Amino acid sequence: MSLPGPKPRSNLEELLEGIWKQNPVFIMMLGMCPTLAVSVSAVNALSMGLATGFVLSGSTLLVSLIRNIVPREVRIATYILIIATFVTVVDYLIQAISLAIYEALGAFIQLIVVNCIILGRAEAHAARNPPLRALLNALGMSMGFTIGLLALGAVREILGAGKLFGISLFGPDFQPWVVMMLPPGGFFVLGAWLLFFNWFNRRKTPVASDKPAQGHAHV
Amino acid sequence: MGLFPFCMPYFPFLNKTFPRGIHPADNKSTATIPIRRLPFATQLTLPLNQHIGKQALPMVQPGQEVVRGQPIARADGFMSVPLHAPADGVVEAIEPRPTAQGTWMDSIVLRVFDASTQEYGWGEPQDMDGLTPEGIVRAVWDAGLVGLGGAAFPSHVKITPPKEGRVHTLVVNGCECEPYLTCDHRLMLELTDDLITGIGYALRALGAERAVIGVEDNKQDAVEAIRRKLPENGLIDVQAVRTKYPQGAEKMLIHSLLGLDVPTGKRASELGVVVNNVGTLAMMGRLLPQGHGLTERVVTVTGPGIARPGDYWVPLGTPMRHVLDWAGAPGVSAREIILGGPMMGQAVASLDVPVTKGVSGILVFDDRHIPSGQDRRVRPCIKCGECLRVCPMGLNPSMLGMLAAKAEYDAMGSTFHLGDCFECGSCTYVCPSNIPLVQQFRVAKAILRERAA
Amino acid sequence: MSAPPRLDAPLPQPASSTAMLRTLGLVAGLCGILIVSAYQGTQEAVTANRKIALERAVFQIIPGAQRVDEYFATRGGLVPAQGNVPDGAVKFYAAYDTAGKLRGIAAEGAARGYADTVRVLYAYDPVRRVINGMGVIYMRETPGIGDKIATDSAFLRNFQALDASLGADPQTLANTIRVVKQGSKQHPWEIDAISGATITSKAVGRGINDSAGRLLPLLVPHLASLKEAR
Amino acid sequence: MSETLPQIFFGALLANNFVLAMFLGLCPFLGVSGRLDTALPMGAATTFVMLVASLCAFGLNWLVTTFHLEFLRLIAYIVVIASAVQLVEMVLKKHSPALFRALGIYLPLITTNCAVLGVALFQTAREYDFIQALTFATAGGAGFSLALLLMAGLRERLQLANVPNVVQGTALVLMLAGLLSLIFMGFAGLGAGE
Amino acid sequence: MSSPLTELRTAPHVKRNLGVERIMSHVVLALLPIAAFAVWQYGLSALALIITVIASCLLTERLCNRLGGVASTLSDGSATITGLLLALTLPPAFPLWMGAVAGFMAIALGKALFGGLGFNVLNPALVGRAFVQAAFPAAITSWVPAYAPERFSAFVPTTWTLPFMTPPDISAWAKAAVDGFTGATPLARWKFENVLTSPIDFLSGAVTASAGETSAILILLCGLYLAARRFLDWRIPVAVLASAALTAWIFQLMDPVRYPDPLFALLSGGLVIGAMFMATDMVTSPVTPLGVWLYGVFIGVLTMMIRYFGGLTEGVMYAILFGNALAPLIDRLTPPRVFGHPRLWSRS
Repeated sequence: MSLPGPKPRSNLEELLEGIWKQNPVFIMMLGMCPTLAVSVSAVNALSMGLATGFVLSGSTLLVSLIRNIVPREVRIATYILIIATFVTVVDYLIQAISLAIYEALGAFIQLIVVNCIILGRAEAHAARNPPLRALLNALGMSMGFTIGLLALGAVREILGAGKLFGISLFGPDFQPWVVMMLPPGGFFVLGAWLLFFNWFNRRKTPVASDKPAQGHAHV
Repeated sequence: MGLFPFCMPYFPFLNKTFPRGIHPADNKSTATIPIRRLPFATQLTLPLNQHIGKQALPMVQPGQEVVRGQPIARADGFMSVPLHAPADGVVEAIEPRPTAQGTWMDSIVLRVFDASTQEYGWGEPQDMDGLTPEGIVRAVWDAGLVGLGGAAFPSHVKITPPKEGRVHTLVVNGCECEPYLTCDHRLMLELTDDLITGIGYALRALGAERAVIGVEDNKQDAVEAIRRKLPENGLIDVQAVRTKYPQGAEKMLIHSLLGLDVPTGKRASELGVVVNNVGTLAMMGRLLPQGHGLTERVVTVTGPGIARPGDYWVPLGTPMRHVLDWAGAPGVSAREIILGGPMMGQAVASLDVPVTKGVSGILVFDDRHIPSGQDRRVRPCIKCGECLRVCPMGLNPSMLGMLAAKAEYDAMGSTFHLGDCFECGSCTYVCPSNIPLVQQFRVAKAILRERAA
Repeated sequence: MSAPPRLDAPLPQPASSTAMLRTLGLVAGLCGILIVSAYQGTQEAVTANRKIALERAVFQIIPGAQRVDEYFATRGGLVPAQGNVPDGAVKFYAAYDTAGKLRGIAAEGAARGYADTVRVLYAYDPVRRVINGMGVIYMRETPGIGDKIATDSAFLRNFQALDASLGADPQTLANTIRVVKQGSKQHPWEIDAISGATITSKAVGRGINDSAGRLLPLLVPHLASLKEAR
Repeated sequence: MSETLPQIFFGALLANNFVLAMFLGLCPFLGVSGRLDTALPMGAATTFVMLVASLCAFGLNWLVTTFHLEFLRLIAYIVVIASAVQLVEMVLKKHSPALFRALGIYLPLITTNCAVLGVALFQTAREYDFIQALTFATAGGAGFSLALLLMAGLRERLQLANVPNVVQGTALVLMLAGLLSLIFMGFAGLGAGE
Repeated sequence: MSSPLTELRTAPHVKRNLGVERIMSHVVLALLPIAAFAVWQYGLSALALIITVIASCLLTERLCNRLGGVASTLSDGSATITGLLLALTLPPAFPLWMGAVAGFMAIALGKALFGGLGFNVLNPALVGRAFVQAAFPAAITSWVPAYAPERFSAFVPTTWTLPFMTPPDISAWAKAAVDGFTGATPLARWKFENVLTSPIDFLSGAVTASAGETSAILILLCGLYLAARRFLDWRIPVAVLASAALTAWIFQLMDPVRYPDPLFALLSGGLVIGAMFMATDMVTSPVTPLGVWLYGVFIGVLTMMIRYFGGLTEGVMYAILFGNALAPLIDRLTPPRVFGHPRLWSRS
C-alpha cells in the first residue's frame, strides 16, 4: 500500500502509478482470483478489466468525496457498502449489455466485491486524497489491472484456441493447447509472465545478488 | 553364544548386531601376520598430552639420562596420565613439536642410545592379587594407560566405579570394525592370556559381575582363542557379533551384546555398563604384574602404499617416517596417509609427527589406490535414502545435509538431533552424490557449540 | 483480503454514535438510490437479452420457429411461465412459426458430465413423439473430446428421431433413453456414444431422459392447449 | 438435476477444488502457504468461516427471495458475513482464548476472502438445500486446507533447494500451484462414471 | 617436511564406489528391454517417438544448464531416464512434435524450475505426461494397434504431424491395419463396455496401450533386477501393487459383476511400470522407512479409486504425482526413531 510519500506526485504520475510501477497483477499480486479465473480469452479479460475498473473508479470517487464525514469506526463498513453497491450496479449493466459475457464471467462479477485492489485503494488512497487524484489513481490502477488481465487472456487464448479476440490466427489445422484454457494454464501463464519480468529486471539491473537467496527453512 | 556356539561360524547372520550400519570391504590382509617389533628410531618425540584430559607435567630436564620404563612426566590431576620413557636415552629438549593433529604441543624429545635394548630398566613386579580395587585403579593410573582403540581416554578413570551407581557388566570391545586395522585382532590372538588377566583386574576394580567380550564374526579365530582361555568361573564370556561398521562404537556394541539402548545424552555407566577396548585390557594384563608403564603399542601399518604391511610393536614417540621407512613405504609417491582407520581416522600432512598412545593404525594410499581417486564430484542430494538406511543412530542425514547446505544449523540441532551423531561417517561412505555429510555435521556441531557458549 | 487493521495507529477521538449513524444512513441511502436506479434502468434490456438468447437457442433446434412462449407444465395443466418454477412443475418452451402454428416443444436437460454439468436444450416433436433436435447450452467438457457433442455430426444424427413416446403407463417414457457404445445403436430410443467421449455422451442422454421423463407425462395430455400461440 | 452429497463433497474437495480449479481464495493461498505451522490453522479457520458464511447465505437467500429483494443479495451477503465473522471473533475471544489465539489472527484476513463469498454465491447459484450447502462449504474448506497443506509442504522442501534466482518468489509459487492444479485434473469427472 | 603430494581430507577416507551416474546408467539399462519390446510391438513410430522424446529432454536440460550458467548435467543420466520413461508412457503414434513438447515440459517445468536434479518435487517424466495429457487430450487418447503388419516399413500417419498442427484422424487407418481393432485401452473397454481383456493378451502384448505399458512381466523382471542390485527401493512397488490388488479384491468381493479381478487391475494400464519405475523415483519419494510404505499404499489405493470412481480410465500417473506432492508431508510426519530416544511416536 502506498502511503503518501514525502514529495507529492504529479497528476500524471498518479495515473501512471498503477499501470507499471504498482501494477496490481504483476507487481502487487492483488486480485489474483478473477485474474486467473476469467482470463481464458482476451474478450473476457477485457470485460473483467473494464467492470473492475468501473467499480474501482466509482467507489474510490465516492469514498474520496465523503472521506471527511466518515468516522473511523464505520470506515470499512462504509467502504464495503459502497463497493458492493457498485458491484451490483455493474452486475446489472453487464447483463444488459451482453448475456454471453455475463455467463462467461459468472460468479466472478459479484466476487469483484472482495477484490483486494478495490478495498485496498479505497482504504489506502481514496480516503486520503481529493476526488480528482483518487479518480486518476483508480483509473491508472484499472488500466494496470486490465493490461495484466489482457496479457494473460491473450496468451491463453492464442495458445489455447489459436485465436485472439475470437479471430482465428493460425487456420483450422492449428492444434490448440487445451491446458491453457484450464486452471493449470492460468497458473502457468501468470507464472511465466512473472518469470519473464524477473529475468528482465535482473538483466536490466545486474545486481550483485547472484548468490541464491538465503531462504529460512522452517522444518 | 546360544545353544550351539560351534555352529555360529556357519550362520553369521544369526549373530547379534545393531540396526543399520554398513559393510565396507575390510582389507584386513595383515590379520594373519604375527606382530613384529620395530627397532628404535634415533630420536623419539613424546608429546605431553597423548590422552584426553590435562597435559602431563614433565619430571625430567634437558640433558638428563633416562632408562626404558622410567616415568618422565607425571599426571596433573585425575584426568591426566603419566608418561614413561620408551627407551634408554637422553632428554634433548622439552619444547613444542608438531603433532598429528596439526598443532604444536609441548613434547619431551629423547635421543635414543644406540645400545638401548628392549629390557625395562624401571618398575617392580607387584602382587596384583593383594591389591584393593582402589589399588588396581592406582596401578593402572601409574602405568599411564589410556584407551588404545583410538580415543585415548585415561583408563583409570574408566575402571573407577561411577558415583551414580553400580556397574554390573564390563563390555570388552574386540570388534575392530574399521577396515584395514588388525592390531586388536593380533593382540587377541597373541596376548590372549594378558587379555583375560586384564579383564580380571578391570572387573575387580569396577566391582562388576561379568564381562562380555564382543568380537566381530570375521575374527572367528580370535573368538576361538579367547574361548579356550576363558576362566572356569563363567564370569567372562565371549560372543561373536556380526561384522558390520560401526559395530565397535560403544552404543552399538552395547545394543548388540546386551540389547540396551543408551538414552541420548546419557553415559553407558548410568546403565551399569562400562566399555573397554581389548587392546587396553590386554596391555593392562601385560604391564601391571610387572609394574611397567606404557611405552609401546601395536600399530597396524598397511595400505596399498606399504611394501611390508603388518602389525608392529612401535615405541611411543617413534616418528611416522621411521615407521614407514621400516615397513617399506616409498614416501614420495604416497598420496594420503591416515592415522587410525579409514572411516574415522585422520589424514596427516607431515611424516615428522610421532606415534602416540592413541594411534592404532597408519594407512598409506598411493597414487593408484587413493580412494579419493574415484569421481568425487559433489552432486545434489537425490534423496535416495541410503544414508537413512545406514545411519546407526537412526538420524536423517539427507535432511541434515540439505539444512547444512543452507546454514540452518539450529533446525539441525533441535529438530533433527544432530547432537546424537557420533561422526562414524557411514552416511558419507554410502552417499552416491559424494556429499561430505559427516564433514558438514562436524562444522555444524562446532558452530552450534559456539552459539551455545 | 483487506489490509489487516493497523494496530499501531494512534487512537483518534471516538466519533459520536449519531455521527456514525448519520453517515451510515447517508451512505446507505445513496447506495440504495444507485442500486435501484441501476436495477430499474437495466431491467428492460436484461429481459430483452434473455429473450433473444432463448429464441436463438430454440430456433436453432426447431427450424421454422419464429416465436417462443415459456410455460410451466404442472399437475394441473400448462400455465404461462412467470417468476419461480412452482414445486413439481417443469419449464418448457413452445415454438411457433410466423403463422402462429406450433412447430415444436423445447426443454432443458442437465446432467453431470466429465468436468462439470452439461446443460442441453432438446426439441420434442409432439406429432411424431420423438426428440428431433439437441443443442448444448452450457458445458465445460474437454475440448477436442467431450465438446464434440455439440459438433459431431454422427452424434447429432441421434437426435433426428429419438423415440420419446410415453408407455402404457402414461407417467413414464415407454423406453428409457440411453446411450450405448458407438456403433451398437439398435433401437430408436438409443443414442450412439462418441468414441472416447463416453462420459459426456452419457450425460447428454441422461439429461434428456430425466427431463423428458418428467416433462412429457405432464405435457402430453394438454398438448391441445398449445396449438395456437398465446 | 440434483447432486448427491458425495458428489458435492468430492467435487468441491478434489475435482473442482476451490483453490486449484476455481481460483477462489488465492490471496491467502499464495500468502500463507510458506510454512506448515501456519497453513494448518489457516485452513481450519477458513473452513470454519466458510461454514459460517454458508449458514448466513442460506438464511439471507431465503429472506431476499421471499421478499423479492434479489438486487440486495450481494450487499446483504457481504455485510452479514463480515459481521458474523466479527461476532464469532468476539465470542471466541471471550469464551475460548486458546482457540482465539490459534485462529484469531487469521480471522480478519479471511473475512473478505473470495473463497468465503464464493461459497455463498455458488451455493445460491446452484440452488443447494441446507444439507447440500453445508456439505459444499465443508468440502470447500477442506479442499482449501488440502491445497494449502500440499503447497506448504512443497514450499518448505524447496526452501532447501537451489531454486534459480529468476524463479524465486511468487513465480515459483504460481508454477507449483499450476503443477498441483495439473495433478488435481486427475480427479476430473469424479463420480461421473456411475 | 610435508610432502606436497599428500592429500589432506577428513574422514571417512574410503567411499562406496556407487555414484549417481552408475545408479542412473543401471536404470537406463533396465529400461532398454522394455523400450525394445515397445519398438517390436509398434515399430518405427515408437522408435521415432522414443528418440525424439529423449533428444528433447537432453536438449532442454542442456539449454537450462546454459541459461542457469552451470556446467552440463547431461552426464548424470537423469534426463535420459526421464526421456525414456516419458516416451514409454505416451501412445506409440503420438505426434513427434507433441513428444518434443512433453520432453521440454518434463525437464523445464518438472525439474529445471526447481534447480535441477535432486530438487524437483514431482516426477519430471510424469509432469511432462500430465502436461500433454491436459494440453492435447485427443491426441493422447488416440491408440494404434500392436503388431501391425507394416509397422517396420511405414510410420503411422500421425507420427509426422507438422508442428503445432492437429494430427489426422487415424481410426480408419488403424481399422485397416489390424482387423478388429477397437481403439480403446483395456481399462476403457472395461469401464465403458464392461469387456475384460484376457491375461493372455496382456502377456503377449497384444493390447492397445502406451508403448511401455503392455509388458507387465518384462517390466517386473527389469524392476526386479534393479531391486536386487538395490538401485530402487523394493518396498515402494510392493506397497503399490499389493495395496492396489487388495483394493481391487475388496471391491470385487462387494460387487463381482461390476469390478474386475485383482489380476486385471495389476496387468492393465500403467500400474506396473508406474510402481516400478516412477513411484520409485528417489528424488520425489519419501525417505523415511515408514513413509515409504505409506506413500506406496496411498498410490496404490488412489490409483484404484480414480479408476473406479473417476472420469479417467487410468489413474496411476495422477496418483503418483499426488504421492510426490504429499512426500514432504509424509517425511515430516514419519521421522525415524533416533537411537536412544523414546520409542513412542512423538512429534519432535
